[in-house]
Amino acid sequence: MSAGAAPVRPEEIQAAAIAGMLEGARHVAVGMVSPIPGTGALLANERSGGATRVSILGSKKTTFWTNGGSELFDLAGRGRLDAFFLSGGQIDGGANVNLVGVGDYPEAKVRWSGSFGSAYLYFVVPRVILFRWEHTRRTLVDKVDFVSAPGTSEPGVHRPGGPIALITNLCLFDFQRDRGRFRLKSLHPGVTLEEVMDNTGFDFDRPERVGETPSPDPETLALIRGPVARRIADVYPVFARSVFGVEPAAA
Amino acid sequence: MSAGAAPVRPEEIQAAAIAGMLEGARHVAVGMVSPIPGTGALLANERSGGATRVSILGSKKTTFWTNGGSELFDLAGRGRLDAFFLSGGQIDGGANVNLVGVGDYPEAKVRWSGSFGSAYLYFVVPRVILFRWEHTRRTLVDKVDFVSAPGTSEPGVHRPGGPIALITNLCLFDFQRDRGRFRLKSLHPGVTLEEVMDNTGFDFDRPERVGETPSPDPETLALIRGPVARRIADVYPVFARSVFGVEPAAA
Amino acid sequence: MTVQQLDVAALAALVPSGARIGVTKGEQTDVPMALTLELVRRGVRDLRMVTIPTCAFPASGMMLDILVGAGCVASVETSGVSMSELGAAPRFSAAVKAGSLKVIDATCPAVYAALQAGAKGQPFAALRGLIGSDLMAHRDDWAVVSNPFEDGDPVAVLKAINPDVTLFHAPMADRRGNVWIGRNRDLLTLAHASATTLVTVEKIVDFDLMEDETLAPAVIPDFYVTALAEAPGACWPQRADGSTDLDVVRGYMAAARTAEGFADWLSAHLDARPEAAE
Amino acid sequence: MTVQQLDVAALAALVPSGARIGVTKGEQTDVPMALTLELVRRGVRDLRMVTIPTCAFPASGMMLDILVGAGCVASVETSGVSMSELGAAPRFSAAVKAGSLKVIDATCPAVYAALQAGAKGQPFAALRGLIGSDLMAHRDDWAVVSNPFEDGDPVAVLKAINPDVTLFHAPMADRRGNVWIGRNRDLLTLAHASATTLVTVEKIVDFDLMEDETLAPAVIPDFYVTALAEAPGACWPQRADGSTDLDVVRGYMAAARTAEGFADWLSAHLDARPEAAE
Repeated sequence: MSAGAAPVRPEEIQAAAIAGMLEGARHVAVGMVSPIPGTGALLANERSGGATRVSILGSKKTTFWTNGGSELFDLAGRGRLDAFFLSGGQIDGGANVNLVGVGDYPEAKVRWSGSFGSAYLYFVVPRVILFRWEHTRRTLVDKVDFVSAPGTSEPGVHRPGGPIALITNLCLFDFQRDRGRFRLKSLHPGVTLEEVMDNTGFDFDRPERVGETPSPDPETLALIRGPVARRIADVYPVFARSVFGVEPAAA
Repeated sequence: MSAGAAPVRPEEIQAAAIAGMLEGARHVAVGMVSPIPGTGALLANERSGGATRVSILGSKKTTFWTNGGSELFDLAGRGRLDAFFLSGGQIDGGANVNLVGVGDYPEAKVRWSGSFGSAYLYFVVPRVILFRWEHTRRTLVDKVDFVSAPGTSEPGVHRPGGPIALITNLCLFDFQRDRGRFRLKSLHPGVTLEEVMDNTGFDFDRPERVGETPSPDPETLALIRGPVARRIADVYPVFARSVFGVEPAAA
Repeated sequence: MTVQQLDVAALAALVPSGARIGVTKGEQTDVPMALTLELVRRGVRDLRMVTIPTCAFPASGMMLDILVGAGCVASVETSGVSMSELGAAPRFSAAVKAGSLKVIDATCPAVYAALQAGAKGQPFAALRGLIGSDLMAHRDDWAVVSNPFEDGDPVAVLKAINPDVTLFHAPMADRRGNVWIGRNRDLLTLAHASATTLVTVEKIVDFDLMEDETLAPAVIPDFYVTALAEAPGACWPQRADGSTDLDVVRGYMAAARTAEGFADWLSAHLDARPEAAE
Repeated sequence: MTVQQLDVAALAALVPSGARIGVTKGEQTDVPMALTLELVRRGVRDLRMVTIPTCAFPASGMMLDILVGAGCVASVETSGVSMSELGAAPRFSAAVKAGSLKVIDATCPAVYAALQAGAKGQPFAALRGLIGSDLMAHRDDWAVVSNPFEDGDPVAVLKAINPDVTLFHAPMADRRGNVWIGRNRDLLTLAHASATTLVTVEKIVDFDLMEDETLAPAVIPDFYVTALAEAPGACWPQRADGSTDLDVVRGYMAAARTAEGFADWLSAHLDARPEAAE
C-alpha cells in the first residue's frame, strides 16, 4: 500500500466528503451502481469501527436481508435506516428528483429506468444524499419534467426524512429544508464558482465566501486505499480497478 | 381392525356428518382442541384420496405453514380455505358466537379464553361449521352476551363466508343465511324433538318431518376406525384412546 | 457490531415497568419463561402485554398467567389466553373477574395485520371481517373506513402495533447476535416491529448463521436484536424438542387455583430456578 | 395431492394472452427465461406485466425486454426496468418512446406493500411517502386518505396487487411440489398473491422438503404451486450459482439496439434454445 504516494483523486475527495455526512449513522444503505457513495459509506464504516453498518444493494455478500426485498423499506419505515443515496436523470432546485424521463409524461423523449424506491425513501430516511457526476444544465434543471420524489412536502405530510446535500463532480451543496433551496457549500479543488454557475440550471444560495471541499487527510486516504478499496472491489470491480488499481479478493 | 364389530359411537356419527359437509373442499383447517371436527376432516381427506387437504392447528406435523401464524388467515383471505370449525361459550339463534365471557363486557361473571380468529374467519371462509358438544340453554342462547363474531352481516359488508351448520351432541342444524336463522336438519339417533326444544335457548325453524342423522355405512366406519383413527391419535391421543382404542404411532 | 451477550437477569433488567411487551404464542420453543421469572423477581409493574396473537398453549398460557398473578401486568391485548386442552388460565381468569386486569380483546388476524404494519413502520393495516363484532365496538385503535377503490365497501383498519420490548426464546444464535428461528416467522415480524428485542437462546454457535445459505433464510439479523443470553432450557416447561412438560403445567394450574396456592408455587419456583436447571 | 409436473412448453401453455403476470426482480436465480422464450414461441399477446418491484438486473431486464420486443406485452407496472450497470433496456425504451407500451410507473415499497396486501387477500395497504410525487397523480389505484387515528395526517393507500399468473425459477422442488427458495422471500409473497403459480426448478429432490426443519422455513408449500417443470438452466443467462453471464446480456443489448437486430437475435435464439442447454 502506498497511501499518499499517488495524487488524491476526485473520487477520493467525493467519497471522503460523503463519509463526513454519515457520522454517527447506525445503518447506511447504498443503491445499485453507486461506487462513490459505496466508497464513502464503507469509509464511514471503517472509521466507526464497524458501528456504522453498510448495506450495498444488489450484492448478497453485503446485504443482510432475510425478509425479501421489502425489508430495506421496512427498516427505513421503522426509522432504522439513517442514510441513503439518490441520483436522478434530472434534479431541480427544489431537490425534486426525476428518474422517469424527459418529456410530457406519459410521453417520453427519453425514458429512464424508473423511480425505484425514491418516492418512499426520500420521505423516511433522515439523511438522503443526492449525487450526480454529470454537473450540467441538462441534469441540474430549474424544474424536473416528472417528480419521482419531491424534495419537500406540504406541512402535515409525515416526513421525517429528506435531502441533506447534493454532491456533484464540481461541488457540494447543502439542502436547506426550511427554505426548500440548495446552498453551495464547497467547490471541489480546481473548480471555480463561475463554472458551477454556468453549469447549474437552478438558482441556489451561496455564502459570502465559498470554501474548498477538503482533500482527505493521510489517515483517511490510507483507509480509502486500503481496506475500503479492497471491499469496494468485491462489489464494483471495474471501478476499483480503475480508481484504486485494486482487484477483488478471490470469492 | 374390526369395523362394524363395535356399536357405532356418537362421535363417529358426528364426524361422518361433518365429513359430508366437506365434500369438494380443497383445504380444511381445524382449530385447536377439536377432535371430532378433526376426525370429520380427516375422513373427508381419506375419502377424497387426499384431494381435500386438512391442516390441524397447533400440530406442526399436520400444518404446512412457512410464513408464520398469519398464513392461515392469509390463505383464508385469498379464498383458498374452504372450511373451518368454530365453537363458542355461547351461540345464539342468529349464529352469533361468543368466545369472550358471560356478563356485561368488560365486566365478566365468567371469562373465556378469547375470540381467536373467529371475527375474521367467520367472514371469509365459505363453509364454517359450528359445533358445541354441550347442547343446553346455557350454551345455545337467545342472544349472546358478547358478539365475538356475528352470524350475518349488513348488506354491503364483504362477506363471502359464514356459518353453514351447527352440530351438537343432540342434533344438526342448517343455517339459513338469507333468513339469519337455524333450521333443524336431523336428530342424532335416540334424540327426540322435545329434547332439542327443551335444551335450546333460541328459536329455530324446522321442517314438517325431521329425519335422523345417518350412521356411517360400513365402508365409512372402516375408514374412521382405520386410517383416520390412527392419524387423529397423533394429534389427540387422549380422544383417540377413549373413542377408538388407538394409540399414537411412535413419532 | 456484535449484539450484547448478557445473562438472563441482566437481560430482564432492560425491561422497564410500564413497557408494552410483545410475546408470541408458544407453539414452538419460543416461551420466554426464564425472562418472565426474572421480571417477577425484579418486581416489574404495569406491563402492557401484547400476545402475538394469543398465549393459549400450555406453556405460554402459564407464562402469561404467572405475570398476571404476580401483579406485573396492567393490561393484556390478546385473541386468547388459556392452557389449551388443560383448561383456563387461573390467575388471568380471576384477575378479569376481579376487574383488576384490563383485557383488550382482539382477533388473531387483526393482531397479525397490525403487527405487520408496525414491522413496516406504517400507520395502519386494512382487514376484512370484524365489522359487526363487539370487539370493534371496544377498540378505539380500530376503525371502519370506506374502501377508496370500491363504492359502498366498508373496510376495517387497524392501528399498527409496535411493542416497546419483545421477549422470546429461540433455538440458536451466533456470536454476532444473528438468531435462527426455524419456521417460527412470527418472531421475525415481532422483532422488526419492536423497539427492543431481548432473546434467550438454547445455544450459541461459533459460525456465522448468515453465511450458511440453508440457515440464513430463517435468521433474524443481528441489527434487530438488542441483547441476548445463552440460556438452555429458558423456555421451560417447553423442551428444546418443542414438546411441553404438561405435568409442570398441571401442577401449576392446581396450585394457582387460589391466590395463596399461586403465592406458594411462585416463591418455591423463584427460589428453585427451575428454568435454569442446566 | 401432488403438483403437476410438466415440461417448460406445457407450463408456458398455461399462460393465457391478456393475463396479468408477476415476475420478481432477478437478484438471485429467479429469472424465468425459459418460460419467457416459450411464451414468445407461442405468440402470447397483451400481457400485463407486474415487476416485483423491478426488472433491473441484467438478466431480468433482458427477459422483460424480450417480451416487450416480441410484442407480447400491453403494459408494464414497474419501479424500474434496465440492465443495471450495463445500461438501458433497448426494446423497452424504444416501445415507450414509440408510445406502443403503457408503463404504469411505481415505486418499490409501494409494489411490495400492495403485493403483501394481495397475498393476504386484503383490499389495500397504507404506505408513507408518495404524496406529492407525480407517480401518485397517474395512478387511479393509489389514493390519499386521512389517517383515522391521527388528525391532519394524510396517508397514501394502494390497491392490492393480485397477479393472474406468476412465473419464476427456483433452486429446487420436491416430488410433492414444495419449492425451496432460499432467501428470495419475494417469491413466496408473490405465490401467495397469485391465482396461478408456474415454476421452473434447477432440480427435483427425492425427499420431502417440509420434513427437513432447516429447509422448511424457506419452502413455498405445494398448495400455492399450480405446476412446475424440472428445467436446469431455465434462468439463463443467470447461472445456478446466482451469477449472470454478462457477455450474453451484452450480446443481446448490441443486437436489440434496432428492431431488425432484435428480430435476428430472437429467431436465432428461439431455434437454438440456449435456455435448455443441458
